[in-house]
Amino acid sequence: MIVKESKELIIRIGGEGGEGIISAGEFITQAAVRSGLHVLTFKTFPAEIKGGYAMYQLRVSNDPLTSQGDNFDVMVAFNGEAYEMNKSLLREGTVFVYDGPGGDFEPDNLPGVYMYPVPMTKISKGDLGSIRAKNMVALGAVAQLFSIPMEQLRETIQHKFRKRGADVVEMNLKALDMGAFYVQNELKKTDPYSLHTNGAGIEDVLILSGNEAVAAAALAAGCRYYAAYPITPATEIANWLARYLPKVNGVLLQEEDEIASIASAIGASYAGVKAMTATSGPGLSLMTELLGLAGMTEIPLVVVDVQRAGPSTGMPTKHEQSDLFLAAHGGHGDIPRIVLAPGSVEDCFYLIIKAFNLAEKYQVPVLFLSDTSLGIRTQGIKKPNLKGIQLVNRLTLSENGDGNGGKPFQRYEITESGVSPMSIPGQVGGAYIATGLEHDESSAPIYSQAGHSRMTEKRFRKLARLEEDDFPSVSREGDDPADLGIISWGSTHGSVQEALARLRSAGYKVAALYPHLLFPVPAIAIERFAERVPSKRILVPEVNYQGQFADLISAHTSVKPIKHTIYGGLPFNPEMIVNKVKEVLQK
Amino acid sequence: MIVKESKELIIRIGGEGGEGIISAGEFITQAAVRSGLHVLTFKTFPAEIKGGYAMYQLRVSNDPLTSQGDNFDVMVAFNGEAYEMNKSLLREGTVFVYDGPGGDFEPDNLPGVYMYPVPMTKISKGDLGSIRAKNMVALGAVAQLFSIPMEQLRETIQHKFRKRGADVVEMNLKALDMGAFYVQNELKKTDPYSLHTNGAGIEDVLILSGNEAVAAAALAAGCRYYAAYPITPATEIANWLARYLPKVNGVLLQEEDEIASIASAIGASYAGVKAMTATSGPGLSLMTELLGLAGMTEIPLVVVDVQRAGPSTGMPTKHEQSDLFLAAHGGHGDIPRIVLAPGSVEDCFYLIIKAFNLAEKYQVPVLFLSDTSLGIRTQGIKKPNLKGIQLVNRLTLSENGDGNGGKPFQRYEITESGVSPMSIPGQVGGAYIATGLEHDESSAPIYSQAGHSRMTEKRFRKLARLEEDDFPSVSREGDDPADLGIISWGSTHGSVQEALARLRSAGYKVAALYPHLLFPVPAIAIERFAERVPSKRILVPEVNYQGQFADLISAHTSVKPIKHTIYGGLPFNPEMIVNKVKEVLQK
Amino acid sequence: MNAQAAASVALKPKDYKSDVHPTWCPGCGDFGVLSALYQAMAQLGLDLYKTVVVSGIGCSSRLPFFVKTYGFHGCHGRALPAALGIKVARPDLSVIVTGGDGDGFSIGAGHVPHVARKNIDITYVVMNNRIYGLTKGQVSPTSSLGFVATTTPFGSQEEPVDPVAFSIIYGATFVARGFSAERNHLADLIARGVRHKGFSIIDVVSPCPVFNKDDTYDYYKPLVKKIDATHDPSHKGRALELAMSTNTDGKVPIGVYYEVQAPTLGDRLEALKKAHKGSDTPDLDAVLDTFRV
Amino acid sequence: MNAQAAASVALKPKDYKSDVHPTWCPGCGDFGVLSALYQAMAQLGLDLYKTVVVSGIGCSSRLPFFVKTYGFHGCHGRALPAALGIKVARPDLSVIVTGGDGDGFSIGAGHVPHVARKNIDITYVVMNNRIYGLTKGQVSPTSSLGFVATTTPFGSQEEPVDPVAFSIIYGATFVARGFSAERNHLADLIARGVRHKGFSIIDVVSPCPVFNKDDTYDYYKPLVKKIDATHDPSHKGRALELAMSTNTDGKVPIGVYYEVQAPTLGDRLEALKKAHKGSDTPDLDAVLDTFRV
Ligand SMILES: Cc1ncc(C[n+]2csc(CCOP(=O)(O)OP(=O)(O)O)c2C)c(N)n1
Ligand SMILES: Cc1ncc(C[n+]2csc(CCOP(=O)(O)OP(=O)(O)O)c2C)c(N)n1
Ligand code: SF4
Ligand code: SF4
Ligand SMILES: [Mg+2]
Ligand SMILES: [Mg+2]
Repeated sequence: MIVKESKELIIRIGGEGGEGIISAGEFITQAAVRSGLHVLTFKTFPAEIKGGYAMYQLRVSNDPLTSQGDNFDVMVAFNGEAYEMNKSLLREGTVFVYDGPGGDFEPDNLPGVYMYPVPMTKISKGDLGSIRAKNMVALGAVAQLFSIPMEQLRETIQHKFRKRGADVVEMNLKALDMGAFYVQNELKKTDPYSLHTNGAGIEDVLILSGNEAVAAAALAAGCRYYAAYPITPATEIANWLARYLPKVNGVLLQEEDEIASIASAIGASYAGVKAMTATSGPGLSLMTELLGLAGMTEIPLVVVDVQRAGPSTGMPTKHEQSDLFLAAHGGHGDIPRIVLAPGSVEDCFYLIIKAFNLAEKYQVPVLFLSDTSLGIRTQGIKKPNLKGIQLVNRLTLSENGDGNGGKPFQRYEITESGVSPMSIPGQVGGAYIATGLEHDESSAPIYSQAGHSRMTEKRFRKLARLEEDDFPSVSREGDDPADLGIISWGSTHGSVQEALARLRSAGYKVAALYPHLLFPVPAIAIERFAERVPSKRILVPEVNYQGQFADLISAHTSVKPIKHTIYGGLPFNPEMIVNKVKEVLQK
Repeated sequence: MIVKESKELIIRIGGEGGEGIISAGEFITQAAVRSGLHVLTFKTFPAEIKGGYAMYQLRVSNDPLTSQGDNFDVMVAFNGEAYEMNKSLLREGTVFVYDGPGGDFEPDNLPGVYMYPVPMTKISKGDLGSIRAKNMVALGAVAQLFSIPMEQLRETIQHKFRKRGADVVEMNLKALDMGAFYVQNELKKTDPYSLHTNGAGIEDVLILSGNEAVAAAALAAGCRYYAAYPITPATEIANWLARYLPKVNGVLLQEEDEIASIASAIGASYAGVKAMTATSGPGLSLMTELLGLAGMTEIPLVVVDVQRAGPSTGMPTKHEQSDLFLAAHGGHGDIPRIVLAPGSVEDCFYLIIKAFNLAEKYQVPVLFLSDTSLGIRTQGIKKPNLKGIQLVNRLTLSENGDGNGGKPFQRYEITESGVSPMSIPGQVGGAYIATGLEHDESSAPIYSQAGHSRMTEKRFRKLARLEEDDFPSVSREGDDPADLGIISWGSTHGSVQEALARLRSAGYKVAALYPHLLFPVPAIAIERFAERVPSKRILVPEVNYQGQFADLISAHTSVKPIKHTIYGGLPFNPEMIVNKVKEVLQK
Repeated sequence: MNAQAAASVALKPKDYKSDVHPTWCPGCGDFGVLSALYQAMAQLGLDLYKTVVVSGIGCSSRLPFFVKTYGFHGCHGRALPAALGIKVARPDLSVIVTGGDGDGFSIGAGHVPHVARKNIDITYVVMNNRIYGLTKGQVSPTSSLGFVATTTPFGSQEEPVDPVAFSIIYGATFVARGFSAERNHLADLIARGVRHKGFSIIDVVSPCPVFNKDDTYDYYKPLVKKIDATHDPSHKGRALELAMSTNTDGKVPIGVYYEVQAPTLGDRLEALKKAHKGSDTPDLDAVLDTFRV
Repeated sequence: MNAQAAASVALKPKDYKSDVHPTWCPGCGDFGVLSALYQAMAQLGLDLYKTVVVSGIGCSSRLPFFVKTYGFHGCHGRALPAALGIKVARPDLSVIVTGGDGDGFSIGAGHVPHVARKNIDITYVVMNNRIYGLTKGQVSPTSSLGFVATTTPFGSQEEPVDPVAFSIIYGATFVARGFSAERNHLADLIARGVRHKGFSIIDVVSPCPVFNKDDTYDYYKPLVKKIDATHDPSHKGRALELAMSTNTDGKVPIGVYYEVQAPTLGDRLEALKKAHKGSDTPDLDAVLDTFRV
């Protein structure tokens, strides 16, 4: 068979957690980025530390990428479990590279699959004397098979291991070479995949995960206090910030639980320092009482929830978008709050800055719903221009100690916008009590009908113009008018984008809306979008059982979406959406 | 003026917490019940222990009562604060009995109000030598003024104080008499109110509060484990159960917080004992993580939330119905659960039994949304016939150790109904691990797409036929067809009932639906109800800002309700609903 | 705690009093604690605007409303972590935490050890009435075994916790007990606690005459005794022994049980910032460059 | 704990082993704890169906899956209250709680004192690796000051907590420390703990070789020493002294620190039921009559 150049390639590496799957994948990713390609990765970790199935998939392309794609082109299996997990996906035309002979399994006869046995274990254990070199042997083989630039690979390996000494570098490079040699000498390439770069990747590129983007952008947003309790898959945010906060005179505290974490973040923000906490579902559940305190005391706060599969402990390393109800409706009483969701790694960066800005502008808690797939996905993005970023600071009492335009300072002054001036300790004339009790303008407790009514209205008035003022143009794409509209949120965004392109090139008239604001529901944008879909067929794909965003849309707009829910711990791929759209349009 | 017999009378007594307002009110209540009247009370406590405004209102009538009424006929003010709080309600035709001369205030000239100054403080302090007799003096005066049966009053007072000795009884009776004499000798009755009983009250009557009804019925439902953390206004449930649980070999634990409380209740239920916890908003917020555990492990559990005004600490002694979003949507992930709300004291009794039955039948957490107004309201109900009450027990493995119909026992067997057999420790062959991790049928952890999908579907399948099977006939009242429909929940029910009667006798064509099941939303009943309202004008009155039930209805049915929300810490009265209906119908 | 320079004009105790009238019942022990606090604040010359009084929920937790400084009245049981955030974010502020035995040692029980072991420079005044006041009389974690209250009509079934012994074991570096009837003594303890650099806790016997008819002023007066001058507060073992003695001889020693100097969390965080050349105008662009391949 | 009559057929340690293969990493200390537990269970002759092993979340909290009895694997930090509910509801069951240092003394910190002081008759085995294993290596409350982990790249800033000293002060009536490498000794401690009537806790040194490279078997082996036979475990002061000595001489004493007899919560609740003529077929109708006027 003639080897053609592939415009893009999806490689999946699977094996046991701890076998170096992740680092093998990361080397390819970095080498690809270095050679001017777009990259988007997709990972699965076992819930256990050792002994479970781990997977690293990378998609490289000469064109910008928004999703992990439908299926891999190449599967590399380190062990039998990885083979079993992926067997059904080894369809005609895919490539299977596996540990053999001498591995722990023998694959079946897979019709139409290009099979490349590479004795990874044997080479590393036997020839190199250490099973730890297995991933490098595999890497060498893969690089050789699919023309992954060897020079770039060697550089990244050298860079990675330089601190561990020349011996380690040598050993790894040797393993890489042995994998490559084995392919060169023992195998004959029969598949059509071979990577070529046109060098038109992202200029001035950074490569980072969604979690890292959130962490780094929080610093840029002015966050100087971070308190959290470890939880998968949010801990990476803390890991990154722990290293950088001291450099910006900020502080990170790992606290005894999520309740203490959010309580101390509220304390820090009350004291005038921009504060954040990050968690996943179980932690957010625990935080709901304190979320109400932030809403009631009108203390700015950013809470990141990197959603995972629930309910309860669920599947801690798996993907889901099922905390939206909690974010929008969790907590007793009527709590004003803003819920945002990023759709890409780039969004993680810019939207978390917006989250801090909105928290300060409106003095509300802002919930930022990331998800597993996005949090641990790495992607190349153009390096942000920090100078261009506008930061919002809270409305505070003036230096003469007065509040809004000359009026005497009252912390909870009833204003037209609902936003009141907010002092911080140290400001003369600004003393007040931040209290979870209902209070009057001065912050003294009240129990009257009129008082509670007016204050409730004031707190919600802050959000009345949120959509118009802060999300005037919700990102929309596709045909106008369209036969079907798709509204998506979170990382589902990327698969919808790709599905849309495919559908449109197949002649379907479809459009998509990608709101970053989930709650209050951006009703204006949704109504406007639905107006341009005369059939009123609005599909809302989301990774949860109940169709949570669809229900919120139903409640707050005239649109009755068609729910498209999956709940298996994995994100959507574009094909699922393409198929669903076709199915709906056929009806 | 001629004194007519009144078919009903509303008396409000207001003063400082600790002045004996509550006991004065209770004496009248009991005397009225004894003399064959219907009674419904309405109370407000200060959030502070001493020093705030307390109010006890009782409505007595020869007809059955469902709400506290619109306004009082008679206001009794113990102090100036009570006067200030109620001044705007002292409208033409009402009666004002107050502490004077010699009290701490002088009322304004109130046109059309019948004014009766009674020197309560002076008589009690001066003549009786103790300010503590003030409430009895007031009581005597009120009884004399409005023909409250003195004999019955004397009896209840004797009964109440008998344990404290003859002196105390004497002293109180003397104060009562002095109040009555003062009226007889010094005042001239000018108002038209005078209570007469036709003796047609409830037969075999019990008088109890909503909280007491929940507590007593929990015993009848088989609850033998109760764990909670004190919180207003739910503590009364614990207070009652603490006295009675030992008698039924049950246990009550006051735990260190709400999280421990729900965790231990889940543990007790896992172990085979019917368990309950009760709390108010802040506590329910803290419980959300564990609620998800109960949902995931499919352990039956009843959680009572006596809602109060939020968010955060809010107004702890005030009324609100704002925890519905939390109850229906709180907690991360997709959690199966049932949310019920009682509409009357009688409902508190029968519906909590249903809550236990549903928890066992479906192996889900059942949230029971009571509210402040209902929890602390006392009302006469016909004594329940306990023999007529059916209890449901959980589907368990058989004595031969098998599961469903001869199949080997698998705790999470995928069944058509979604309900699986559930063993309890001690049962041979029933060992399994109750786990919050996603699991297979045997309870072993799984992480597969198919596994999570199937289990999620199984858990929600349990609720698919809930409405049809367990709430086949949602209570409906009024015209058919109607020009406007009202859907109400919780204690708002009673005011809607009364409003409906008034509207219909004024010629309006209106109907009302009173669902006890709030979530999953009883869509069949609501659709059916709305079909009979051709105008599609469906009003949902509720005491919260967002219109929480209205939003759930919008999300789950084709109905777009007209929201009617109030959020001042007080319940609806019938007049508000009458006015709103008229307003809507005029449009 | 030397967070503040002394205020320019000397303030009197009454200058710390807010316009809000205390909502406590007549005879409530918390009045004594509040007066002592005013007195201590004046003694320390705390700046009204650089002081934050933090609390949770409870009768005692209402205290911040009665003080003229900044205040934070948060959720039940979460006063300590909120105070931690305030102090870590703003080391220049003086942070005093007040609240009840239930707020601190029941629902808040999980936070005390973790805030104590950080040795964060705040002062925690526990108003211990051995009852839940605000919710109208349930057992608190400090109620004695057999204590009758609304949810324990037949007596409490648990041994009480001891805030003093717990705090010593937790790593608090200043642990004292006061009595609300001994106002000057208590004011002095609070002032010492605030001056102490590190986590200081003062467990104050503060009767609730309304709901706890056992542990009244009358009950305590003959039992309370000032800690002997011979007691060495720097010795942990001795301090614990003294704390545990209450259970045996029934006496209630007041004064400083334990006091040692140790680095505070603030010290450690400052050192960390310094070691990493912490800057208020950092080069974030360079930080982003760490994401280049 | 005498909840059960001995099983009719003597079971061997392996009979307590479930079909689920432990998910722990090779070299994990928890294997030793699990073996010791099987051994103790066999020694006690626990009935498979009348025993519940309860845990929270963490590597160590996976243990119930590897035991053939009933199990409860709940939420992070809530193992003790869940176990409390099980035991109070069903005094006839043997309840053993297992979990990690983080599960127990960080997020679960608020529950330990309250379950301990109830002296409920359950046994709590803490697998203390001084790290968060399952979340891949963060400081735990027992990590030493300066310990470097993912969220503390420049070292932990807090003094560690000591489960043994805490438990003694909390009112646990049996407090011991074991070492996962000393399997027989540990099995014996667990068996004694289970036999003890009241709340027993065994803090087990159980290294995590993957994420904690400081507190390894090699590190502990020379430090661990059996508690001297002369130690009087019935003396609280001595027990505390011994516990606190670890901090000074670096040695890690294993064995029973503290053991006393005291009424359990179960005893008290049974007495209460008896005093109120508790019945399984109560006259609820008469109860309702108390609501008549
Ligand atoms: C989460 C939550 N649970 C329960 C309550 C109800 N509550 C308010 S104060 C209080 C206890 C008060 O006792 P304590 O802390 O000792 O203060 P005191 O009133 O005795 O001064 C409780 C249980 C609450 N506000 N929030
Ligand atoms: C509410 C909540 N917060 C955080 C987590 C994440 N989490 C799981 S286990 C764990 C700590 C594990 O440490 P430890 O208890 O010491 O057990 P080990 O793994 O070391 O045995 C954490 C933080 C969670 N599952 N739930
Ligand atoms: S109830 Fe007790 S603690 Fe509360 S204010 Fe009154 S006396 Fe003080
Ligand atoms: S990570 Fe550590 S604690 Fe967890 S299983 Fe592996 S060795 Fe054991
Ligand atoms: Mg108290
Ligand atoms: Mg650990």
